[in-house]
Order: sequence, then structure tokens, then C-alpha cells
Amino acid sequence: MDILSHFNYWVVVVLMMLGFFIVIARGNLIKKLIGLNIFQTSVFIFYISTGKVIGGSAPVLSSDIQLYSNPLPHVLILTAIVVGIATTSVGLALVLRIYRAYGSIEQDEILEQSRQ
Amino acid sequence: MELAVNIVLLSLLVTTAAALVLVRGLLASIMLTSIYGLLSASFFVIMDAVDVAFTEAAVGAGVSPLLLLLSVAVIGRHEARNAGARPLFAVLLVGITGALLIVGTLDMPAFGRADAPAHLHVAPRYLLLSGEETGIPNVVTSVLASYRAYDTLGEVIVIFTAGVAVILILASGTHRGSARPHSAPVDTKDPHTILQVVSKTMIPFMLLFAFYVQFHGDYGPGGGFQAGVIFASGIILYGLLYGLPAICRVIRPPVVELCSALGVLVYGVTGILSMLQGRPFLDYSVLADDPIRAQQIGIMVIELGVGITVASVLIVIYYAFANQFETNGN
Amino acid sequence: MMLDWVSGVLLLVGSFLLLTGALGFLRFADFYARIHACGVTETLATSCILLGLLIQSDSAVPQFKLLLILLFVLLSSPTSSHALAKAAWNAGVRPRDNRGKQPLPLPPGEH
Amino acid sequence: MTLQLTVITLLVVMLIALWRACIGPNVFDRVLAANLFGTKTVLLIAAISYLHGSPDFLDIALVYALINYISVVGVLRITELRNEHAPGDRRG
Repeated sequence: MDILSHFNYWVVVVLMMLGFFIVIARGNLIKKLIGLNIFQTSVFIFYISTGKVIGGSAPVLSSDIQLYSNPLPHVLILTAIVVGIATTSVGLALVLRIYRAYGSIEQDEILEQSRQ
Repeated sequence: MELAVNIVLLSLLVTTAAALVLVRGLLASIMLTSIYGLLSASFFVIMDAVDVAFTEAAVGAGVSPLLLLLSVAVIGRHEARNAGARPLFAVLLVGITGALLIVGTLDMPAFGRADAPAHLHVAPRYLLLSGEETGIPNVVTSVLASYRAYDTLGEVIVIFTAGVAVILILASGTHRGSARPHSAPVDTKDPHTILQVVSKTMIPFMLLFAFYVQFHGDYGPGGGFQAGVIFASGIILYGLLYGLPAICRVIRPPVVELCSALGVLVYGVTGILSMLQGRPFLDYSVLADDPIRAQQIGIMVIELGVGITVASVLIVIYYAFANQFETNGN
Repeated sequence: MMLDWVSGVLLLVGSFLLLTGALGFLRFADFYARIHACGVTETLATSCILLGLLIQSDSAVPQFKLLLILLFVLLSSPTSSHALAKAAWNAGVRPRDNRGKQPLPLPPGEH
Repeated sequence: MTLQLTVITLLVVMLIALWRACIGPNVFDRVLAANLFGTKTVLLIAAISYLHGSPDFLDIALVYALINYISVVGVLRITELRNEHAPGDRRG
């Protein structure tokens, strides 16, 4: 099997795991959101890689082009990016509220305070 | 050449993500995140996903790092050195999951093959017939706004709901409403004259370009989502330089809040119109006698609704965050 | 034919300038030296590369878009360098010597 | 041929900027690196669009050229408010 034929998918897995690691191993809530963003982008990269056809071109119809890449993943991811920024901002708003209530955004300190 | 650039960009992406794992300090992380966004947009260009790259460019270059920066400005950029860490457990969990996923990819069809199952089902029909059925060269636009308009309606409602959620979360406890600024204008010791002059020349171009993207989306990359983000970016730049009270005088918060609902309403009413004529929801054929013309009108109206909602929700979110920033910062 | 040469030369000059700027950005010891290195090369390199591309295309719309890109980069890139240097100065970053160790003496009146 | 060379140069410059963004040391170095990265992305996308022969991509480069410096303005505004609270906290 050719190494290059699956390179993109492996990169996706690595990125996804790096994001996952940040989410579970870092205690800072904003850092966790950044990790979640990396995870999310890795999914985007996966979809777009699946949609690519080698030798194809962007799916804007034109009479002198024969082969196009798959437009369907593009549609899904295009909307997902904007939804992603909207949901990230909800997350950030929650973080701000947590900061207002606990005076900290470190997971440990918040847990300690809520135990008392 | 294309594949080589693909490999280099992906390696840079992995490097950036690894640096994000290692680096401490939130401002540094935000800057690396913005580099990560730039890299992934370049990657999308290489993968022929022009519209996706466009969206990522508009979101990743302006709004996304900015919201993170504003939150960090309220909270403080310090990141505790070893909080919540059970690194061994985390490494083990991540390693096992990653290994399983890699084993899973081995069954995937090779990258870029034209006969992969993903390319055999609906996509050929879109590519073959969408030109005749809608008369719109950009397949992504016609799929987004016509063939899969139900999905898009869902996404627009999600964005609208996110805007409402941000208002509710951040407004409670202080005062009613999202962004009625009650702080005096920020008195900066030195006004940013150069920045203000340059931005004043560029903001009109941003807004104009947003309209170009909105209405040119049928023929090239673009559409309501991208246009909304670009429009909001222009407004946000103005707000950054002149302060929240100034921008709230230009565009009053209740107006934006109303507009974010208006976009969804435009979208929904288009669907209801076809139901009133006895056709299925969001069937555009009732909008004109000629079916192609009807499709084009429907797609234009819907993209307009999307653009209005996206732009105003992002502005609403900016107002809410900037309000926190300016009241807590002073 | 002639135009191809001109475009090629412009692209090469642009690439060379980019590399020198990046080297300065990598090697210089002090923040202000680094912002100098890439701020100065950036505008000329961008102009060269974009003009080189402009010569290669034969239709009007891409040429117009390239000119717009050039205009916006020329406006925004020096401005952001200025904003960044100002932010760094206000945050208390001060110029240092060639090794990045000793702070340099400041002109009278500054602190 | 020179176009390919330009693309390669741009990728090398991006690598250098990324390295600077990783090692810092100052937070403003990282902002500068991100800004440099933005301009290089504009050029890379423009060059790639000529390599592909499809001028549609230029719109994307145009977006970057327009809104890339918003985040720098954001950094400026935020540091000037921040340093009144926490002087000396410059590492990041």
C-alpha cells in the first residue's frame, strides 16, 4: 500500500488526538475550548480530504472542465464552520459566567470551591 | 506539486497543534490558533474547496481570534502550570483511541480516487444536473440553498439560537438586555490616529466586498455565510477602534437583535409561501413561472436571509463580549 | 516572451526579499529588530510577487483583484506593524543589544 | 517554474514564522509571527490560484488582505487595557 494514499487520514487522526489531549489534560477552560477547536478542524479536514478527486477542480461549472471535486462535503463543512464559531462563542460566554461566579477558570480551583 | 504542497501544509498543521499542546499562556495559544486557521484555509484551497476556504478565511482571520482575545482580556492570560493534569492517563487514553482510529483508516479508499464510494452516490447528480435545473454555475451554492435547503435552515436556526444563548448567559446578573453600554467611552491616553484613518478607508471596502460576496455567490465562491461574516468583521473593526458606545450609536443593539431574527424569518417565510400554494416546504417553483428563474429567486432570497442572520448574530455576540470587556477592563 | 521574463524576475526578487525578511525574523535578537526585518521587506516583496502574477494573467478581472489585494496589503501591513510596535512599547518591551541581553540606553525623556 | 519556486519560498517562510511563533519568547513575537503568516497566506493563495489557472481563488486572498489585521488591532486594544492592571506580565 502506498503511504501517500492515506497520509491525509493519518494527519486527521493525529490532529484529532492532539485536540483531544488538550481537552482532557489541560485544566484551563479556554485552553479546553481551543483544544475542542482543533478537534473540530480535524473533522473538517477529514471531510474535505474525502471530497477531493485528484486532477479535479473546484465545483464551479464551466464548459472546459471535465472532472470536479465532490461538492457535498464542501456544503456540509461550509455551514459547520460558521456554526462552529457561533457555538464556540456560547462556550466562551459560559466561561465568562463561570469566571464571574468562581473567580477562576482553572478546573481544579472550581471543583475545590464547589466541594466546599 | 499540488500533493507536495498538501503534505507540507498538513505537516505544518500538525506542528502547530503540537506547539499548542506544549505552549503555556493563553495569548500565545490564541496566536497559534490563528496560525492554525490560516493553515487550514490554505489547505482547503489546495483541496479545491474554494467556498470552505472562503468561510474559514473570513472566520479564522477576524472574528474567531478576536472573541478569544476579548474573553482572555476579561479573565487574564495566566494559565496554571499543572492544573487538572493526569498526563499518564491522558496519554494512554489518547494513544489507544488514536491507534484504533488509524486501524480504522486502513479500510478507507485511497485519497483522491475518483471511484471512491463517497463520489458515487448523490454528487454526480448534482454536478451533472444542477447547471440545468438551477442555472447557477457554483454547485456548492445551488446544493446549499436549493437541494439541501432544509439542512441550511437548521444551521441558520442553530446560529440564531447561539446568538440568543450568548445574550442570555452574559446579560443575566448585571442588567437587562445584552449590550446596553453603561460605561463611559474608554479614554485612551493616546488616540490611535493612524489606525483610525487607515481603518476608515478600509471599512467601506469591507462592507462593499461583503455585498459583492453575497450576490456573486452564484457564480464564484461566496454566499450568505461568508458575506455575513465579512460584514460583521467590518462593523467589529469599527467598534474596536472607537469603543462600544460609538458603534452602538451607529447600529443600535435592539436593531441588530431584531435583524438576527429577521433573517430566519425571511428564510422561513419563503418556505411557507410555497406551502400556501400547495407545494412542499421550500419548493421554489411557485416563485416564478419559469422553473429556472424560480430557483434563482429562491436561492437569492434564502442566501439573503442567511447573510442577515449570520452578520447580525456575530455583531450581537461581539456587543455582548465587548460589553464584558469594557466594563470589567475599567 | 519579454513579459514572461519580467514576471519571472519580479517573482524571484520577491521570493529573495521574503527569505531575507524571514531570516531576519528568525535570527535577530531583539523584538524591534525583528519587526524591522519583516515589516520592511514585507511591502516590497508583496508588491513584487503580486505584480509578477499580474503580468502573467491576460484578463482584466483577476488583474483588478490583484491590484486591490496589493492596495489593501500596502495599507494594512505597515499599519499593523505600527500598531504592534506601539502595543509592545506600551506594554514595557524595551530595545536590547545585539545579543538580546542588555537593555539599550533610551533617549532622554523616555522611560 | 519561477511560480513553483515562489510557492516553495512561501512555504519555507511560513515554517520560519511558525518556529518563531513556537519559541516566542515575547508574546508580541507571536503576534508578529501570526501577522506575517497572514500576509504570506495571501501570497500563497494568489500564487496557487495562478498555478491552478483558476482566478476564482483570488477572492479568498482578497478577504485575508482586508480583514487580516483585525486581530492585531484587537491585541493592541487589549494590551493597553491590560498593562494598567498587571505591569511586568509580558511573557506569554
